Amino acid sequence: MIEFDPTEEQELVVETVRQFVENEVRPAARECDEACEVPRGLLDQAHELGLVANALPESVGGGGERNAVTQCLIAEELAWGDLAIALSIMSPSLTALPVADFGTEEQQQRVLPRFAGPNFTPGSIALVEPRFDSDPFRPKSTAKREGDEYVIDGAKCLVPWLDGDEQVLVFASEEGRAQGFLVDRNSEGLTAEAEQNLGVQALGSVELTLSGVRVSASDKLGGDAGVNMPALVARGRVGLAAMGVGVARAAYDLAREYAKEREAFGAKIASKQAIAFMLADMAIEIDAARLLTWEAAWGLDAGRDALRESTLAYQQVQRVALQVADGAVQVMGGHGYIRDYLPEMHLRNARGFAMFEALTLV
Amino acid sequence: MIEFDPTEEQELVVETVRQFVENEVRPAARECDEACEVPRGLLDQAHELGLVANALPESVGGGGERNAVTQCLIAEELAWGDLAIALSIMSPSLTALPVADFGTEEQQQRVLPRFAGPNFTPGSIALVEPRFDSDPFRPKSTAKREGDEYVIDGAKCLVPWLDGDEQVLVFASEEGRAQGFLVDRNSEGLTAEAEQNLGVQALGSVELTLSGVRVSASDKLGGDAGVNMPALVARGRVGLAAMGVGVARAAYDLAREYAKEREAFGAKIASKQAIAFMLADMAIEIDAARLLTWEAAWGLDAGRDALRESTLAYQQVQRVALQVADGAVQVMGGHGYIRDYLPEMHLRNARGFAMFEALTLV
Amino acid sequence: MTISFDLAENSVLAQEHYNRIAREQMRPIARDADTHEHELPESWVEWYWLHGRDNVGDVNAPSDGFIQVCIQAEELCWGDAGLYLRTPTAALGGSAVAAAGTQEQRERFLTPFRGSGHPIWGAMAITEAEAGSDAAAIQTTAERDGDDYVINGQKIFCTAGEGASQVEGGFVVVWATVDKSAGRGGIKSFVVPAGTPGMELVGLEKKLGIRASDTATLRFENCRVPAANLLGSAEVKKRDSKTGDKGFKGAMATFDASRPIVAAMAVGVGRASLDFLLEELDRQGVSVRFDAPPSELTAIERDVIEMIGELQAARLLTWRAASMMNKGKPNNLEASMAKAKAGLAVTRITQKAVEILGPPAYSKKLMVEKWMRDAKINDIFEGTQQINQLIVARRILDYSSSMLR
Amino acid sequence: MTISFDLAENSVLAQEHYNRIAREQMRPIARDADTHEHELPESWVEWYWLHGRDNVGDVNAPSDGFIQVCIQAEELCWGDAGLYLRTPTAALGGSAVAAAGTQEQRERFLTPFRGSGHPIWGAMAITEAEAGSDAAAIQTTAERDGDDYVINGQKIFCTAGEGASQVEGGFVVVWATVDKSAGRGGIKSFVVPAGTPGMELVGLEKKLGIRASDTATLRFENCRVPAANLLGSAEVKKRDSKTGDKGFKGAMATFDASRPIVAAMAVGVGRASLDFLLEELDRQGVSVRFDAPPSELTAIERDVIEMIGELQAARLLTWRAASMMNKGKPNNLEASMAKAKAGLAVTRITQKAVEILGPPAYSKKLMVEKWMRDAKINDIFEGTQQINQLIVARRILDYSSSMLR
Repeated sequence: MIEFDPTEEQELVVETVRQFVENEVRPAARECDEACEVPRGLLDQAHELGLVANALPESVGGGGERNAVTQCLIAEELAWGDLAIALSIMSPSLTALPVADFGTEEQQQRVLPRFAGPNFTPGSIALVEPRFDSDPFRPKSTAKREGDEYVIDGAKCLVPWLDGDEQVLVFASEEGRAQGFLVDRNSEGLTAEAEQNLGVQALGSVELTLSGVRVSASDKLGGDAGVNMPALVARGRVGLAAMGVGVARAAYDLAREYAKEREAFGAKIASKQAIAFMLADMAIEIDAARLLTWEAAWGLDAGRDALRESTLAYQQVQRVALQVADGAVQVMGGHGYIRDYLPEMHLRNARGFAMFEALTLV
Repeated sequence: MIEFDPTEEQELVVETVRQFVENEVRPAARECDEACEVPRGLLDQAHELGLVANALPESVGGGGERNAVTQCLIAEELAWGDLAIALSIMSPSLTALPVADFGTEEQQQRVLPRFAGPNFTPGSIALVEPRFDSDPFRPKSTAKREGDEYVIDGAKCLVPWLDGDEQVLVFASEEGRAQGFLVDRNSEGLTAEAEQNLGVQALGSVELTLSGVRVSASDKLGGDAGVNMPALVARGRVGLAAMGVGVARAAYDLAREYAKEREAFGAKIASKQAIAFMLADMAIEIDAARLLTWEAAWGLDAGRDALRESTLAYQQVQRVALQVADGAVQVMGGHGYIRDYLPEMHLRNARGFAMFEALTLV
Repeated sequence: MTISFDLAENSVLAQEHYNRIAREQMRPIARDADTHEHELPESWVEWYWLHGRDNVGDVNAPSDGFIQVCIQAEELCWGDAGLYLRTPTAALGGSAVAAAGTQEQRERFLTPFRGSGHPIWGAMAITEAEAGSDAAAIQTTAERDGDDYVINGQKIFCTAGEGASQVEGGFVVVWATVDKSAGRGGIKSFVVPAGTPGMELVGLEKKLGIRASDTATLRFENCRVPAANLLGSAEVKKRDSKTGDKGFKGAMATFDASRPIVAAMAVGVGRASLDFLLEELDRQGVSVRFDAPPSELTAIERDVIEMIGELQAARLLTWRAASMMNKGKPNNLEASMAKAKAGLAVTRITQKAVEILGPPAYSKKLMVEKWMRDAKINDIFEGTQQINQLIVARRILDYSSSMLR
Repeated sequence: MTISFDLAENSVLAQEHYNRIAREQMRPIARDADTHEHELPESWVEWYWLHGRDNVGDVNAPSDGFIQVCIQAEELCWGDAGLYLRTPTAALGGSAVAAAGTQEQRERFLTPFRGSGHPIWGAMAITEAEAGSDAAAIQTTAERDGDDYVINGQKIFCTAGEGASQVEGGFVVVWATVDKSAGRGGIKSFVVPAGTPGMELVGLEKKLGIRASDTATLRFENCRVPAANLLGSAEVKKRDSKTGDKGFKGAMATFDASRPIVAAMAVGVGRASLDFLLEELDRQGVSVRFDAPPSELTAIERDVIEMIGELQAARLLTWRAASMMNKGKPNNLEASMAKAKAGLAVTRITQKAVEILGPPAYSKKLMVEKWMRDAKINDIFEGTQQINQLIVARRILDYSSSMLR
């Protein structure tokens, strides 16, 4: 049966996350953006909610409750708080979920326990490349087998890079096919340069250069079977779509509240059709984008190949998040343009969805 | 110097055409659309204005006043009256102008006098092909030289086909390059099937099938030099852009007048921002599209290759005409949807600009 | 309850059932019905009356409830929107009777639609020349005279108005004011059976699209109906009270049920266009890749991905609004969201399909041009795009109609 | 008079001149000025003051008049919009003095800007916390006291407000009401010279873009200026009369002159982005074809063609509005058309350029992200998109401000 209401358990999770976001994330958003950093304490606190650990297999100490729809609900709430903080909080998913999905038994036992443990351990993925035609399915970075090792060369960008873990999951083409490799962050030939970006400034991402980086053959994700890239990309698109909905909702909320408060020409500006219709359009588009996202997530949970659905959702969300954030700046006029208010940050963050790929995973 | 005002002579021409359009064209628009025909009398009357003849060389009896900007001003006014009638009135341009531009001396003397004469002689061009990827520069129709003849094969559509002339200018690829051929309408192997289209119903266009149609080598437009296709396409795009502006303006005028008359919820609907802003947007886009069109036309008059400018204008006009006509239907609601009013016709006509290519020329 | 996009068994059956009807009964005659505007599409009407009214699926099996009605509308409008609107059903008139009528009224007026007589129609007559989206401005009057009401006025844009007013057994639900001084509180709806003296078919609109549908102008001249044909309470509230007013507000509330259906109709027309576009592109060797980076997409690919997304977004908003009805949740906001989104999305999709398919699509040899004409009505009737945006805006702002006009 | 798009000789010279300045003086320091928000970009200010104020071309040669001012704004904002706004000029304050001031006032306040002293700035202070687009809602008061006016209130979003209020020789034109009961008829503008006691710089805004520009909050506490600093008539019209009111309407009219310039600024930022995009695509081997059928265009090609068209459309509307000023024609409608179109087009173009150029464009290593941030202000200041649409709507409908609110 078709059903649009979450379970009671999901509602509880959402409520818990929302409380956390309201109390901890939202008050910190602007400061984190300006400081280009998320305080470690905030991530530790978030970790106690078990948002990623719950999704990991019980065999490695996780909650065994992997559910993409639930992860979408969480992702939207977190991103409604702040996108960069949300991506940071969920960053363990970047290493942990691909290992859980595609890793060999040995890799799972080796890698996953630290993400299921009591301490926040950030994960990281290096998928995007610093090119206008960056393509997750056909990385220009290469991995060549040499004996028991792989030699990796290439460049990556938008790589989350939080202190506290030693590995990054790097994607490179092996014989024309994209594969993932667990690379030690202090490998020889690996250089990380801090990025300064238009948005998600607090994420602390880096541009990676890999020059003859060597990993053991056992670090190739999934061993001989490798990675199911469409599934991985789909999980990234769904997660990002959910976060995009959260960003759009945050911007929309600000615009709506402002419009109901602000007077011009003797009336609240929300009572002007030009403004009211903009808000109505935002509300419709946000709901539409959310439903598409849920459908894609549900497809993943049903074990389907949801690349098509996730791409549809992600495409729509890219447009909607940008349009809503831009509209929120517009509704707030001069106040939307200054950094005393958050819409301008949402606009900068929203523009990023066109570049992001697998910056979070469900 | 930059200048946005037409000359006094141009203003006079525009005023004359506008009078004609108001008195003769507009009252006939709906009837012509429903009857899928333009009365010959109307075309004869229009011919007396000399709109095409004035642009032909004096050497063949024309006015020698070729000016693309002037033709744009005329085209906009005519299309503001009715697109199908405008295309019919200007149809002599389809044969006459390419011959004037590219024809050999012999072809000019042979073809042009009848278009400069006292009787309305329709012209016709067969450039568009019935394919989703119709391409004026690379027709799939072919012309093969055989001795002193060319053998033409292929299919064409959106070919204006008015009674009263015996020739059609057919475009086909000769050794990979598009060339024009003056083909007798009653040639063996040529079949014309009347089209029923979404819009410009009164144009009486046909789909042409050419199966081994033979023409003399002297019927190849321009002889060995052939045709300058970019220039021809540019002249078509500019002309169509001007007509698109006219269609948009016609739809906009109807919507604005309706909005100022129509009451809902105790006020004129034009006093609602949602409607008023739609109208404002239409007005801005129409003016913007017109200026781009003029710039392209001015480029042609200055002897420049205006393919780029004409394409820019044509692209913008395609979008604007459709958007304004659709908006006019929307502003008028149920009244916009019924054939007692004209916006629905403008919508059907406007959608055609994406298909048209060289359906009029300046 | 858990978020799910799995159609219930009955919905799948309904989808298949109505799609077959659409393919076999509607598509073959769709162009002809468009060309012969104002002619009754007899084959469709007869076929539907004989075979189309059967229940689908197992009434005891899981069902998506009102979503199934949306699926029916989508499939049949995928077949042909004009014919769908000409289908012999009680349509919106039936919804009004079902929503606001008494048990007795429901039996009296709706039973014939399940009967074995000749095909009949129901219709709703609201709009007037000077009252379009603004239903409260209705000028048609209903005056109490003994046990009757006497109706005077003229209605336009009455969908299925010819069938409902002319064919014995059908009926038109007419909105009229019993007390102009009471404003919207005085507006009531009345069931006027087909053939009632004084109800006259003035004419049928010639339209851009949905030409198989009879959009009628009806005149009421001293048209007398029993007081028992009044739907809802006869009481006139001088001011529009927030509770219990079964008059205007109740009547408006039927839109909350009808808008998801109109949205589903829009989705059906849009899907017809999109399905054909994808098939045709495939035939032309043009594929649409979901795994290509934006830098490599063709303009067509990006358009098509956008179109598929927009259509699915409209469908999901529609189903959500319908799903809320299943649960008895107020869905005024969500119904208008669905209608607004679907109307606009499908207008664009069908227009874009003509563009992408180029010159052949501009011709009446293909159906794409017709779907573009048919689609546009969905952004207009049952509340224009603008009216639905207004409703959404009021809801999200928590503004009354006086605070946001 | 004949329609022509040929720039006059002086315009071409100006284009080359200001483009060279933009390339050589502005571009090299643009990123740095963005990063060091609130710091005076001394090198630019000094350079401009020494070299940038020279007349361009031959004053006797044909000129496009006000269009040349638009060309200057476009070229310099192609260089850097933030630095442009930080240029030591009389700016909007100067326009107000030029438009509404007496000969004496023009000489007294504007001459220093042509002088050889240190760099100085002019500014206009209109907006207040509770009066954004709605200038008539101004709360700042100016009370007559003998030969002086005493100004009290606070202004926000005052572009160049730091320079104009703090650096001796500059001035701020402050809008204030001399009579609240008179509504907009009581609103007058006053020239407050830099350093006038009682005018205090409260702070500078931290902004999304144009960070090199000083957007100030200014407080006026018993700030005393001579009555001779009032621009225009001191007379208060109780009702806004249609003719001769040099107060509010006159002040608003300066927008008709400033909006084409703001539109030209927008075009400059948009062109910076578009030029870079085209160069970068070319470097990547991606061409943009104007002779390909739609079916063969890539998504990028179609986007770029659209962007070029939109930018040129904005530029032409801008030049048209400016051209009308040359002829002394009222251009209220056309100025708002240009501003509305340019603000929106350039917002979209700069956002789209970041998208097309992908991950590298999201980084601050390139300027594309900055142009996106800078561009957005053009859809907001000097009348938001919405205000300009409102003005256009009123004009085309021939509606007064009370008929269309």
